[in-house]
Amino acid sequence: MTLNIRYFASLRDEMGRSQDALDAAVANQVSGIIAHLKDRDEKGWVLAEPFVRIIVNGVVAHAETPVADGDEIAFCPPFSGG
Amino acid sequence: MTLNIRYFASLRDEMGRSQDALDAAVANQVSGIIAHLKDRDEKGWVLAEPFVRIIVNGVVAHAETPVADGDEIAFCPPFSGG
Amino acid sequence: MSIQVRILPEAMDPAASLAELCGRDSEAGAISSFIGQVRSGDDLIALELEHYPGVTEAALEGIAQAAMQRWSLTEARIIHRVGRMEVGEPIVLVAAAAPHRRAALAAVEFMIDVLKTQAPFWKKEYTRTGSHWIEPRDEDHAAAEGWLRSTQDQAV
Amino acid sequence: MSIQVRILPEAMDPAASLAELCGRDSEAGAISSFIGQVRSGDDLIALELEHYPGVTEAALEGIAQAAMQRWSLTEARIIHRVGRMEVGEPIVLVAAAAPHRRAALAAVEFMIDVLKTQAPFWKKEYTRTGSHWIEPRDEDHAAAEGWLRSTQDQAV
Repeated sequence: MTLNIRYFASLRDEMGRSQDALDAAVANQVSGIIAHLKDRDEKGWVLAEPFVRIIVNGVVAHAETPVADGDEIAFCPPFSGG
Repeated sequence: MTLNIRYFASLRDEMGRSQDALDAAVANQVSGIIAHLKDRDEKGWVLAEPFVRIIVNGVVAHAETPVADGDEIAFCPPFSGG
Repeated sequence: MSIQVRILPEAMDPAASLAELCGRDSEAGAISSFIGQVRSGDDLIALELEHYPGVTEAALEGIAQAAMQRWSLTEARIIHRVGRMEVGEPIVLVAAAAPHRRAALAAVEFMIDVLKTQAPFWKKEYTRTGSHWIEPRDEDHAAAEGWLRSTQDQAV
Repeated sequence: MSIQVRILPEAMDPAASLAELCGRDSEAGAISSFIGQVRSGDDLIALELEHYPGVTEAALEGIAQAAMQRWSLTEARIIHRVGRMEVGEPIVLVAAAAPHRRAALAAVEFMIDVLKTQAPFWKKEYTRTGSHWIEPRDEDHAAAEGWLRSTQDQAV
């Protein structure tokens, strides 16, 4: 009954950890997860910054994307490959 | 006292040889060389075809380009490299 | 038609990978490639590349597939380093083989442009005074958007 | 800044030549290349490439120099086979190294486009039924003219 949260690159540095396991009951949308983490974590506000990309189970997601038990929700700063 | 004439690729095939040595007195312009070869050679007309590129001493030339003793005048079909 | 996508945690040899594409497919008259390597400057000591295992590979696969669909290619290949790299070390190889040159050239430009901002990689620069994460440049965003606007391709 | 131009009467190894450019100049963040090879089709058995010794080398040198002037490059390289080549054999390598990718990509496209119709090479196809000289295609002329109109570059 968990949501697996991952933080990458600068967001991992900001959050001070690379992942969180949240109780699946805390939210049924991405926006709910962000609200929960903002509440709970001093640095949670960075997850709501406009540059943040959210990937749910490998697919680009948005604030309204539904989340459910077992999902992996990744918070990503802008990509800079190559 | 010679003009060194070279024929490349399909023009060499047409002319049946890869070079000619002409007396430098026959012409003082590229156009004069073409006129001379048209006169003298059954196949000389191919040298006057609009697609022919003429290179004198390594530099692209035209009908009016002057030629003099020792010059190398090359008749070239369209380039197709790469 | 074949696609090869790889994430390498250790030193890569882009020329050797390109050699594999040469003389392999008699339909391919053209092979185009792009190699990115760590460039010196601003006291740079090293670069560190992070990725999102699984998701990054899928994104690269999607980019290569989009190139295959858009142009007539015989092969598309993307190999990307992750981990720490010193100045001069290769970061990425993008290559395309095609019957004709225009397709191979365009496909390579497309793949590297899109990869820069649309695949989950993050780049950290280490200098003598510290380290910092790299933000993509505006022109990189513009380059990717130029391609994507015309097709709705989405890498991730 | 360096230019290398070569005409090779014997088999060439384009990937090995490209390997020489990798990791060599710490200012070069981008290396782009194009390899042309003999493509099968129309009963093709072999290709024969003829050139104008001395003049062709100078033309290639001029094309590489024009690319160096037009873009910010650290290296430009053109290696071209002459003689007889079987299907699958490499014909030409064009490569450019540059601080930034846009310059390297554009310079390679420029050099191969201009080379096709502006350097003295002639191509003969051998098929099962005979042989014939190849005329450049209209689109090859158009590609070269597109570049040359904007700069008055003239290879020969």
